[in-house]
Amino acid sequence: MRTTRRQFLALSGAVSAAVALRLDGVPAFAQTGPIKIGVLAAKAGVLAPVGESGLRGVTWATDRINAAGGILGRKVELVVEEESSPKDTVERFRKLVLSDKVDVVSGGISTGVGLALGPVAEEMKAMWLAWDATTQKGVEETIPKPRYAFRSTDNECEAVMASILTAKNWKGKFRTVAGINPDYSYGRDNWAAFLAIMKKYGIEIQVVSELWPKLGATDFTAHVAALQQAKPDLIFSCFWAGDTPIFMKQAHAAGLTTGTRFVLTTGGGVHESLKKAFTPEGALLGYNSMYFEHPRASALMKEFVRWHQEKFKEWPNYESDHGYFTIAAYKAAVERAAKAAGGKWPTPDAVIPALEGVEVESLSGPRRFREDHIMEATFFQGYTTHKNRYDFATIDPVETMGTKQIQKPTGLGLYDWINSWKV
Amino acid sequence: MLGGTFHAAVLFLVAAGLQLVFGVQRILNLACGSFYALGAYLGVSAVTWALGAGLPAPLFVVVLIAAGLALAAIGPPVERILRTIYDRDESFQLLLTFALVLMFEDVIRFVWGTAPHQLGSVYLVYGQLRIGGSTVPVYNLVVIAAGGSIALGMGWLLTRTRFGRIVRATAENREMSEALGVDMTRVYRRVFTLGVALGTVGGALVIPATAATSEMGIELIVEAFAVVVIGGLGSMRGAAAGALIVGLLKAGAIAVWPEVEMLAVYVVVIAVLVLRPAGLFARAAA
Amino acid sequence: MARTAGGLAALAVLAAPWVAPPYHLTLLLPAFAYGIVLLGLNLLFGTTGLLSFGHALFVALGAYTAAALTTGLGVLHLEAILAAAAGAAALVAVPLGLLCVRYVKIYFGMLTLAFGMLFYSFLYKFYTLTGGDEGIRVLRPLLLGRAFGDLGKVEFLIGPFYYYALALLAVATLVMWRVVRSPFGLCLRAIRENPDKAAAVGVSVRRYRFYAFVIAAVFGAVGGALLAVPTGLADPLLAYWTHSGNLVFMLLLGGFDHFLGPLVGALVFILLQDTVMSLTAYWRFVFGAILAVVVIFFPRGLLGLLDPRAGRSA
Amino acid sequence: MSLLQARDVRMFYGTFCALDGVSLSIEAGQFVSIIGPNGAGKTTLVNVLTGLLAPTSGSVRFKGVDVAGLGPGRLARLGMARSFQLVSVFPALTVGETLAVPIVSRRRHGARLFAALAGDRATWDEVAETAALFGLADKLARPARTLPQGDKKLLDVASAFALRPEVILMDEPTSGVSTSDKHAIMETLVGAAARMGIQAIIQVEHDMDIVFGYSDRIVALHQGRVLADATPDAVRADERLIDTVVGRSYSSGAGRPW
Repeated sequence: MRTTRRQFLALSGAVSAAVALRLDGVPAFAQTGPIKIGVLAAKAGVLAPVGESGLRGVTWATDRINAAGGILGRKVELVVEEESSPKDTVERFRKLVLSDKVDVVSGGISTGVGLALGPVAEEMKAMWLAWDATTQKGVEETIPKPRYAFRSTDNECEAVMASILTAKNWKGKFRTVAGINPDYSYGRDNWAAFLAIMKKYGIEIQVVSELWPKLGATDFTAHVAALQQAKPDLIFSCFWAGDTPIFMKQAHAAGLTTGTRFVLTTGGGVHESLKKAFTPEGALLGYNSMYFEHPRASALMKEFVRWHQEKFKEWPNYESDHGYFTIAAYKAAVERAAKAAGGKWPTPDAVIPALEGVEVESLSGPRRFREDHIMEATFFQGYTTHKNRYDFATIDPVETMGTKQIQKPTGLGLYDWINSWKV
Repeated sequence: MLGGTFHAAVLFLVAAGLQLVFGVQRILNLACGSFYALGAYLGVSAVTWALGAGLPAPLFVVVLIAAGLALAAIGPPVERILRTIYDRDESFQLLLTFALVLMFEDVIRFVWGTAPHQLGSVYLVYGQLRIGGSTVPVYNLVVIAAGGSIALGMGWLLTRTRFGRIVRATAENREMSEALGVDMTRVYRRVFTLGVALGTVGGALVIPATAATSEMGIELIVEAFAVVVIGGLGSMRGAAAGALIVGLLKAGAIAVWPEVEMLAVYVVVIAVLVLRPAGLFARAAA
Repeated sequence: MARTAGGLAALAVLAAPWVAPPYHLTLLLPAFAYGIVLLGLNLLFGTTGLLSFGHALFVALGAYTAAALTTGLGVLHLEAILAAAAGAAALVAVPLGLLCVRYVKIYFGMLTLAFGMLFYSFLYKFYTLTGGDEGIRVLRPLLLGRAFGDLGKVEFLIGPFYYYALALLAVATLVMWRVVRSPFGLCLRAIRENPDKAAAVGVSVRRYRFYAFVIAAVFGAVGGALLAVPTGLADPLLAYWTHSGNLVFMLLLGGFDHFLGPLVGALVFILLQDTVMSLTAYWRFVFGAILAVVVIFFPRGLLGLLDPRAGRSA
Repeated sequence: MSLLQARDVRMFYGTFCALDGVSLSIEAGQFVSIIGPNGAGKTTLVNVLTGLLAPTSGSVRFKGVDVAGLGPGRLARLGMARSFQLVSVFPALTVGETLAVPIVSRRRHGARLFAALAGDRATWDEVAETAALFGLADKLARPARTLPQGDKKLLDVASAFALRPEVILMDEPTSGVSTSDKHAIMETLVGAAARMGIQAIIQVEHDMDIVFGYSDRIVALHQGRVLADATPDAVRADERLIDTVVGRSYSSGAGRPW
C-alpha cells in the first residue's frame, strides 16, 4: 500500500499534469451570464454584527448596480458564505472560487482569517477584496507584494487618529493613563500605536494599568475594580464589539466616567448600544470610516442610511461602507479595464491593474485602492454628546482625517513612519 | 474583591444547576451555559416589554426573576430528550448535551439576531454605594445577595424538605431510592428543571449589568465547568466554594497579572484534578 | 460484500483526481487528515473506552509544529514535519498521559478538556511565541524532497499532496489495524470491557491506557500537521474545546465500534458540513440535531447501521 | 517453606476487628475451604491473602514475598490468581478472546503493539486447550455476554486458571449457580486444576456439600478468629463447631447421614 518514492513521483507527476490540464480547460472567467461575486460574512459569534453590517453594504450596492443595468450590462449575483474559523473560512473561499467560480471574493473581518486568506488568494490567483483585518503582520509578513489580495485600511488608523486628537486637544490635561483593549493583535497594535504617538508628541504619560480582557468578554467588574485602584486620568480602549457598552456601563456604574477622560477609538462600531444612560459626554469616540449622521453626508450616504434604518430599524456603521466600496470599486475597475480593452470584456489580469489606484464615490465619500492594494478612506471621530434625538450618544463636533494623514504610506513600517513625523 | 464576588455569584447559579443535575442524573450538562444565555436574552426582552408597558423601573428585578423561572419551562422537554439515554455511558450523555449547546446557540441567533442585547438604564436604578473608596452599584450587591440567598435556599431545600431528602437519597444510591418506591421519572424531571431554572435565573439576573451576546453561553460553560471540578462534582457547597475561588482568582489575576487571567483558572483546575480528583468538597451531599 | 464495497471505495479515491471537480478534491484533504486523527482518537474511545474531550490539543500541536518548522525554521520537508509533529505529540502526551490515565469516564473527559483549554489559552496569550489569535502561517511543504514548483497551490493540493495524504492515511490505517489486532489491542478491549477483571488476569491497566493515550496523541498531531497544509495557517481555534467536541462527533457519526468508523465519520462530516453550510446560516442547529439523533437512535453510527451485528452495549 | 503464609494477621476497620490474629500456611497440593458465618471475616481474609488489603498488623507472604499492596497484576505474574464472588467477564469479548487475555499477559506479550495476535498459534492452541478443559470448546466464538450463567462462571474461573497460577483463590466459585450445576462446575474446576498443574486451591464457600465434597482441609472462621483448621472429617465430627460456623439449619436441615 505504501507507494515507493519512484512510483509516487511518477504518479503525482502524471496526476498534476492531468489536473493542470483540466484546470486550464475550465474558462476561469465566463463572459456571459451574470457576474458572480463571492461574499464571506461572519454570521455567528463576536464578529456576527460586523459581518452582517458589511453584508448589508454589499447587498445594497449590488441591488443598485443591478437596478441600473449591472456592470457593462451583466447582472451581479452574490454567493454568500460564512466567515468562521480560519480553517473553515479558507475552505469556504476555495468553494467560492473553485466550485461557484466567482469572479471576485469580497469580505473577511477577523485577523486570523485575514492572515490566512491573503496567501490563499495569491496561490489560487483569485481576486479578494477584504473588508477589514489589515494587521501589521498581515501586511508585512504574509504577502509583501500582493497581486490578488486587496486589503482594507490599516487596523491602527483609528488609534492613530484618536491619538493625534488626544495629543492636540488634551495635551497637559492628563498624565496617568490606563489601557483596556481586547486581548488579540488588533487590541495590542492599537495600544502600541497610541503609546508610540504619545511619545512622539513628547507627552509625559505614566501607564498605570494595562488590561487585556478576552475579546467578547461580558463581565468587566474585576477590570473596572482594577481601574478604580489605578485611578487614571485617561482610559484608552479600542473595544469595537458588544464588550464596548458592557465596559462603559460597568465603568459608569463604578463612577469611573466622572473625572476620567475616555478615548474609544472604535466604539462607533456599536454606537447604538452606547446609551446616554452610561456614556459620558465629551468622550473621544471613533466611528472609523463612516459616521451615519455626518452633517455633510452625501446624497448617496443619506439614501443608504434611510434604507438601512427602514429595513433593519438600526443606524448603519462603518463596515457597511467597507462592503459597499469593495463592490463599487470592482465595478469601476471592470469598466475602466474594459475601456482600455476597447470595450470588450476584460480578463481578471486586466481588472487587477484597473483596481490599483481606482477611486470611487463610496458612502462616506471618495475612497480608493492604493497601488499597494491598501484601501484609502476618511475617518470620523469626535466628542460624545447627548444633544440628539436618540437614546444613545453621538458625536459633535465631528473631526475627519484622511488615511493619507493617519495611515502609514507604502513600504514603511508603522513605527518608523510615526517616528518620521514632524510635530 | 467585590468584582470577583459579583462574578462568583453568577457563576455559582450556573454551576449549582450543573451540580444538581450531575449529582442526581450523573449527567455533566454542557448545555447549562446555553440556559444562562437564554435567560439573559429573555430577561432583556421581558424587562424592555414591561417597562414599555409602564412598569415602575425599580420592579424590573421581579420581571427578570419571573422571566428566568418561566424559561425553566424548557426543562421538562429537554429532560425528556436526555431520558432516552440515562442507561447509556456518560460519554454519550455528555455528547447529547454538546448537541444541545450547538442547537441552542442557533436558536438564540434565530430569535434575537446577532447584535448584543442590553438594558440601557435600569442597572443604576438602585443607585451606587461608596465602599472602601470605590463606588459600587447597588445592583451588584443585589445580585450577590440573590446568589447568596439562592445558595442558602438550595441548602434548605436539600436538607430540610422531603424533596431534598429524596434528591440526596437518589444522589447517594439510585437503586435504593428506586426500591423505596421513589418515582425516578418525576424526581429527574423536577431536578433537571430546577437545574435549568438556576441557569436561566442566573442569566436573567446578570443582564442589567452586562449585555447578552450569542457566545456568552459557550464562554461560561468552561468557567462553570472549572467551578464544579474545583468544588467537587455533585457538591452544592463545592459549587459555592468553587465559584468564589474562580471569581476571586480571576479578579486577583486581573489586578496583579492580567496576562494569566484564564490560564490561572485552568492551572488550578488541573491541580485539583490531579491532587484531589474528587474535588475539594467531594463528600458533601448533592 | 463489504470487501467489494471497500475495494470500490479505494478505487474511487485513487481515481478521484482524474474525475472529481477540484473543489471536492480539496474537501477530501481535511477528510484524510481527520481520518488519521480519528483513528488515534478511536483507539482511546472505541477500543480502550476513554472519551477525551480535549483531543484537539494534539491536532493543534501538530499544526503549530508544521507552522514553527516551515515559517520559523525554514524546514519544508513534509516528512521531517510529520516526524517532528509525532515527536512533539509524544513529548507532550507522556506527562499528560501519566496524569490523565489515572482517571476514567467523566473525570478523564474533564481532565483532557481542561488540558485542551489550557493549551488554547497558552496559544492565545503568548502571542510573541504563537502569534496569538492570528496564529502562524504554514508554508507549502516539499513532498519527498520535491517542490512541484510548476504547479499552482490548488494543483499541488489536489495532485501530489492529495496522493501523499492518501498514502499517509493508508499507512496510518494499516498501522492502526495492526495495533488493534495485536495482543496489546486485545488487552485494551479487555480494559474497556471490565478493568477490574482485566487487572485480575494480569493486564497492567494503567500502563496500557497510557500507551493508548500516547499513540492517540501521535496520530492526532500527524493528522493536525497534515490538516494545516491546505489551510496554510495554524490558529488557536484548533485547540478550542468545541473542536474536540467535533472530533468526537465525527467519530460517533462514523461508528466508534467499527474499525473504519473514523474514516467514514471524517468523510461524511466534512461533506455534510460543506452542504449544510451552503444551505443555511443555521447549520450549527442542523448539526446539533444530527448529533442528537445519532447519539439517541444510532449510537453505533453509520457503519453500525450497515452491519447487523449487535454492538457492545454503548 | 509453604507456598502461602499468613502470620498473626490483624485487620481493623476503624475500631471493628475483622481479623483477629489469623495465622495459616497453605502447602502445595492442598484444596482449602474457608467457611464461617456471615461477618466472620472470610472475604476480608481472602482480600488480605491476595494483597488487596494490607493487614493492620501481621504479614502475608507468598513464596516468601510480602503480598501487601502488590496489586493483581504483579501477583498474577508471581503465580497467584483469584476469582471474585460475582461473575465477572468481558461482555463483548468472545470466549476465545477472553481466555487469550490472561495467556497473553502471562507471556508478557501485552505490550506487543504490532504482532498479529491472530497468527499467534501457541496462544490460540492454549486457548483451545483451556476452553476444552472447561467444556467451552464449542463456544470459542461466542461473546461472553451471550453465555448462560453457568458458562459465564466457568469462563470467569477459566480465565483465572489460564494464568497458570500456583495458587488460586476463589470467592464462592459456585455462587449464583443452580444447585444442579454446582457439582458439575466443581468437578470441572478440580479436574482442570490438576491438568494445569495448579498446586493449591483456596475457596470461600457456603455450600457444605461442596466444602465437604472437595476440600482436603477446612479453615473455620468465627468473629475474625480461626475456630478450627482441620480435615473435613474432623470438622464434620464436631457438632458444636458446625453449629457456630454454619448454623443449626445445615446440620439439622439437610439430612445428610454422617
